[in-house]
Amino acid sequence: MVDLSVNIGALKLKNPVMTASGTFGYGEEFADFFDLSRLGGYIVKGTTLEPREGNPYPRMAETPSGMLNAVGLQNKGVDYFINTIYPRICDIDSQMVVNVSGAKIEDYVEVCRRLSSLDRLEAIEVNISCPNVKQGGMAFGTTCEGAAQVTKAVREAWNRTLIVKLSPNVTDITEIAKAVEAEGADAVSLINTMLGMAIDVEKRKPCLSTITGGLSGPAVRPVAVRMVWQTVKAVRIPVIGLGGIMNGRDAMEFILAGATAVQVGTANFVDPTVCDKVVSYLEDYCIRHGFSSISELRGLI
Amino acid sequence: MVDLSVNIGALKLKNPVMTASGTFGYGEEFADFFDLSRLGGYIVKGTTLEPREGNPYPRMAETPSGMLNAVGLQNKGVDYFINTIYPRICDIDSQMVVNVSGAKIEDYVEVCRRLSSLDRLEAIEVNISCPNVKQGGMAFGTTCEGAAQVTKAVREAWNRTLIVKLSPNVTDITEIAKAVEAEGADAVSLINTMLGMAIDVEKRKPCLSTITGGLSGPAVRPVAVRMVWQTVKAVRIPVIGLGGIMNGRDAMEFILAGATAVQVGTANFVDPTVCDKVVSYLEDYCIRHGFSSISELRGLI
Amino acid sequence: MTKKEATDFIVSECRHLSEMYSLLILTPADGSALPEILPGQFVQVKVPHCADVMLRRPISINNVEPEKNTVWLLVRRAGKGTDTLASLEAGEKVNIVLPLGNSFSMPGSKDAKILLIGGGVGVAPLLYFGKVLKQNGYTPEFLLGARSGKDLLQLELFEQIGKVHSSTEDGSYGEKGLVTKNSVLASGIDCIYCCGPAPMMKAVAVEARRIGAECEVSLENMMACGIGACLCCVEKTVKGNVCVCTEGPVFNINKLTW
Amino acid sequence: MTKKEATDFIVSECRHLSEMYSLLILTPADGSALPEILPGQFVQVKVPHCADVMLRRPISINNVEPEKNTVWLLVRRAGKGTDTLASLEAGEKVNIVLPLGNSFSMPGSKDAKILLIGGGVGVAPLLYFGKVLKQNGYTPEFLLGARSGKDLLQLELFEQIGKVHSSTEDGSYGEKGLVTKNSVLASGIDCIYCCGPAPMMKAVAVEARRIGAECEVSLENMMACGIGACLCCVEKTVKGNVCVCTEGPVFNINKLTW
Repeated sequence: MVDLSVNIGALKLKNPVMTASGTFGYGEEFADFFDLSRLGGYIVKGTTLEPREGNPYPRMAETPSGMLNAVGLQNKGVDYFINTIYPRICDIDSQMVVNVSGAKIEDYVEVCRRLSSLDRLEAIEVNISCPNVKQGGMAFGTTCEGAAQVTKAVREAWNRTLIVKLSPNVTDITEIAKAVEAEGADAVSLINTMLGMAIDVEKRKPCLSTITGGLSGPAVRPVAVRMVWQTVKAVRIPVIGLGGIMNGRDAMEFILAGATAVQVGTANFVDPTVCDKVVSYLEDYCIRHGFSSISELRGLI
Repeated sequence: MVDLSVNIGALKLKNPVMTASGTFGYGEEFADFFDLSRLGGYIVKGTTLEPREGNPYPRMAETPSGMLNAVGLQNKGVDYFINTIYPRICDIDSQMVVNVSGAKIEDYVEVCRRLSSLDRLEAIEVNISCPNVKQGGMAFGTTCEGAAQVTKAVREAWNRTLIVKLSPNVTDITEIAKAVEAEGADAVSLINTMLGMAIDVEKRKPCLSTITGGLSGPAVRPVAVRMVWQTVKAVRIPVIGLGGIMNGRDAMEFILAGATAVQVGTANFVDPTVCDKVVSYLEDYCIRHGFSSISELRGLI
Repeated sequence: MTKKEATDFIVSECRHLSEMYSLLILTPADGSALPEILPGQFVQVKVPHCADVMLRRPISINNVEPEKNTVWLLVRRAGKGTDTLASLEAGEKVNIVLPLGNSFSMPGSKDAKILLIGGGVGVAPLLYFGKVLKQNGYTPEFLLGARSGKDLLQLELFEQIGKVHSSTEDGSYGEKGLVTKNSVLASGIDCIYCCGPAPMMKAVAVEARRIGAECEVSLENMMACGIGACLCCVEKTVKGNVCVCTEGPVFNINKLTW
Repeated sequence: MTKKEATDFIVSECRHLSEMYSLLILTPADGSALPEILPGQFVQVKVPHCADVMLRRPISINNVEPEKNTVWLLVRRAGKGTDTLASLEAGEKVNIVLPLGNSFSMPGSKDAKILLIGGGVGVAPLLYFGKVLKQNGYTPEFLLGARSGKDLLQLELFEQIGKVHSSTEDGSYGEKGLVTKNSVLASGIDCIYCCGPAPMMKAVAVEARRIGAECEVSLENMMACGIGACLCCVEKTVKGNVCVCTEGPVFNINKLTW
């Protein structure tokens, strides 16, 4: 019997497989496809203080082994989440993590304050790396100062597990990771999407209404694995790896690079049952290679 | 009759299609496959002051819609190029550009000084963005100061067309572009490869001898197009676009984003005749859409 | 609501209707029974062995044959993904997520004058809906539009269900001109159901309002997940941006900002 | 040197030799004559319609039939790319860059005792080389190694060319053990030509030095371009790092740092 459990700060996961924010809705959208209790954790979509309409259509374009999106944090706001969505999903036998986004630091703080009332919510992921919002978002995530400010403020308002999601659109992601670690983050997750762009050459128009958007999918995986590997060596807190994980092999690539847990994102769009398969792969891999726990494989290159 | 000609500073190209350094050898490797005079220009592989053995095998790994390489600037040095290679290739009826690399600023300068003796060489591309060398390379390309220093020094030693090749592994590529423009660069080319990594999960070993390497191919194109689009708006000098151009459509994407010329790289490995096809596509596109010159399409989104 | 599933299907037949269109007839690979499928719903098809196509392709359901346990997909070649699907051969396996989306709503009264208006590949969901309407005692008529007569798809099948009116831009079949100018619209229509290119649906919406008919349209926005998770396929409505894949693809025009 | 070309070929036959190996027999799609191909050379094949496989796959030339204008490629299933190639069907089109690399060098004297040693898919180039040697009046013998008898490929074809010795790890065919322990090596060999897994070739090189035989090996380093442009397939030699695709794939062991 293989031990797949891992800890992210005080957060205990039955296995390292989580779902990336914005790619798994609120979990319930996938309940028809597999038993959600198979998940180590599920990160619900980016939640903001006020409701957000997001960006105009078109918001998506397919690119080689990837996709660009410019959803722009469409969500009904934290109060709607607390009153309407949370009660529907809080019984899922897996760790719920809410992704918190905002344009102003005060917004992040207020969202955390309100989420504190949810007794079954043990962790949040603070998104300082969304490329699709005009203010805030990535702006905080691309400087050590901005990243530190948000982390410091949120840390004071949230005493449970705090994960900070980092942007890959930086010269040295380890500097940002060290900055948020210094302000008390319990873990970092990386990478968020890479800022990209595509053009319809026949129409001579950008494919997205916002011109630029976030690139995700297997195309970015080599960059994500590299950043995880660098960050693991730079900080002492756990690193959650994501970016183009399409199957169990890809997830193992991040774990071998040093990730404590992983998030599956874009792959959920391609195969709604993929997370279930990733969990099975990790267990099989341990058996096949004679490891009794997934933790033994962490950083094993 | 469509006018495909473009100018990069004082350098006149019969068409915007060039070959990316390190992907086209010295041109002669492709002479069997198509008429090299079809090229707007060909950029010969990274040349250093002293001969370099490069990195150990394995130096390459295939990734989704891309490849990682860690060649590490293997070349026989500038003197060998001048005495042995240049005489063989200087008669190709297309613009030759030598890619200049180095570990120390003095090395860049000395290489330029020696290349000045080549009367048919009208332009060099200074590589401040190679991710596969320990010293120099990308180190210069990831800070405005480093990029400016190299450009300033090289500018004094080289009075013909000077192109500076930029790294995408930065927070804001437009700042680097402005820095090299301020020091007298005649053009910038972007993007060089993105720092990436891949792991063989069965062997639990990195795929490359150097662990990390440079990611190229269609996977990175959305990031490259975005950076070109941003840079074109930030500087007045011409921008040469590259990154995952696999066909004429992709090349047009860069031109519509504002690139004056393009470089075809990884695609040369997949189809040694691709550059010939790209030139034909651009001409056909202009005819099909009623443009009399390629310049009319530049930045037309 | 029927449980969604990701199931392997076998291509039992691929009919090439024209160089642009193919009809895929599929059945679950493991012989399991098809889930209940409502008219107007769609599927998400994983494109097999096709470089540069990662995301599934949404295809509306053209017909369901419960007796044969098959589902029909009308595929229009619009790019690499749909080209590959339209070129599949009998015996090949494809993974399909279904059933997705809402459905056309039944008309208020059995004697309502019902017109199903389709253009191009948009005729696909109308065949199945027309069949279901007829089975439920309604009397649907069809108005099919195309550039030219040879582009009119599945005519004989529509004629088996109800009266077929048509408009072609070159006048080579039926009335000359756009569907919105077809004389049948002056015959006192109560309910219109429309699927086709956006400009056509918008024109039909205007016409429906003019003649005071109820009108539902089926949208074809670009999608990634098809199950309401990615929020990429949104349409602006009176309620704000909503997912076409879950709140749609069928919308009453009064819900849209057209 | 023969002009290299990128040419579309048609699969005239794909023989599945085992679940691991297929033999592709190809001919230029436009009927043009094959270029001159030397034994030891290889081709770069573009893998058709295969997601996640962008780069060409280098395959050594197993045989050339000038009279039929066909070239043979022995494909071992080692991943998605080669799986797709090994599964091609007659009539399918593939783009191939050829001829690439150097070739085996002819032995000094006609009465030299020549041994061609192959392991696994490494036997591929030895079939064509053996045929050419025989045509030129040499008397090649073969030493083929495999895990087990059933893994020995194209035995009957090798036997038509010359005497075949063999070693299998499980002793199910020929001598039991590794090729380097085969008794034929004690029979006064003058020239050895070897292609197979690196560990085997290195062991053969040691053995060749011990018995004082000339020895050439054919390397199979990973490649991108195959024409000396990318510098990815380098092997460390006494002259430093050189491209296996242009200076090789065949090397005299004295040039290597083994």
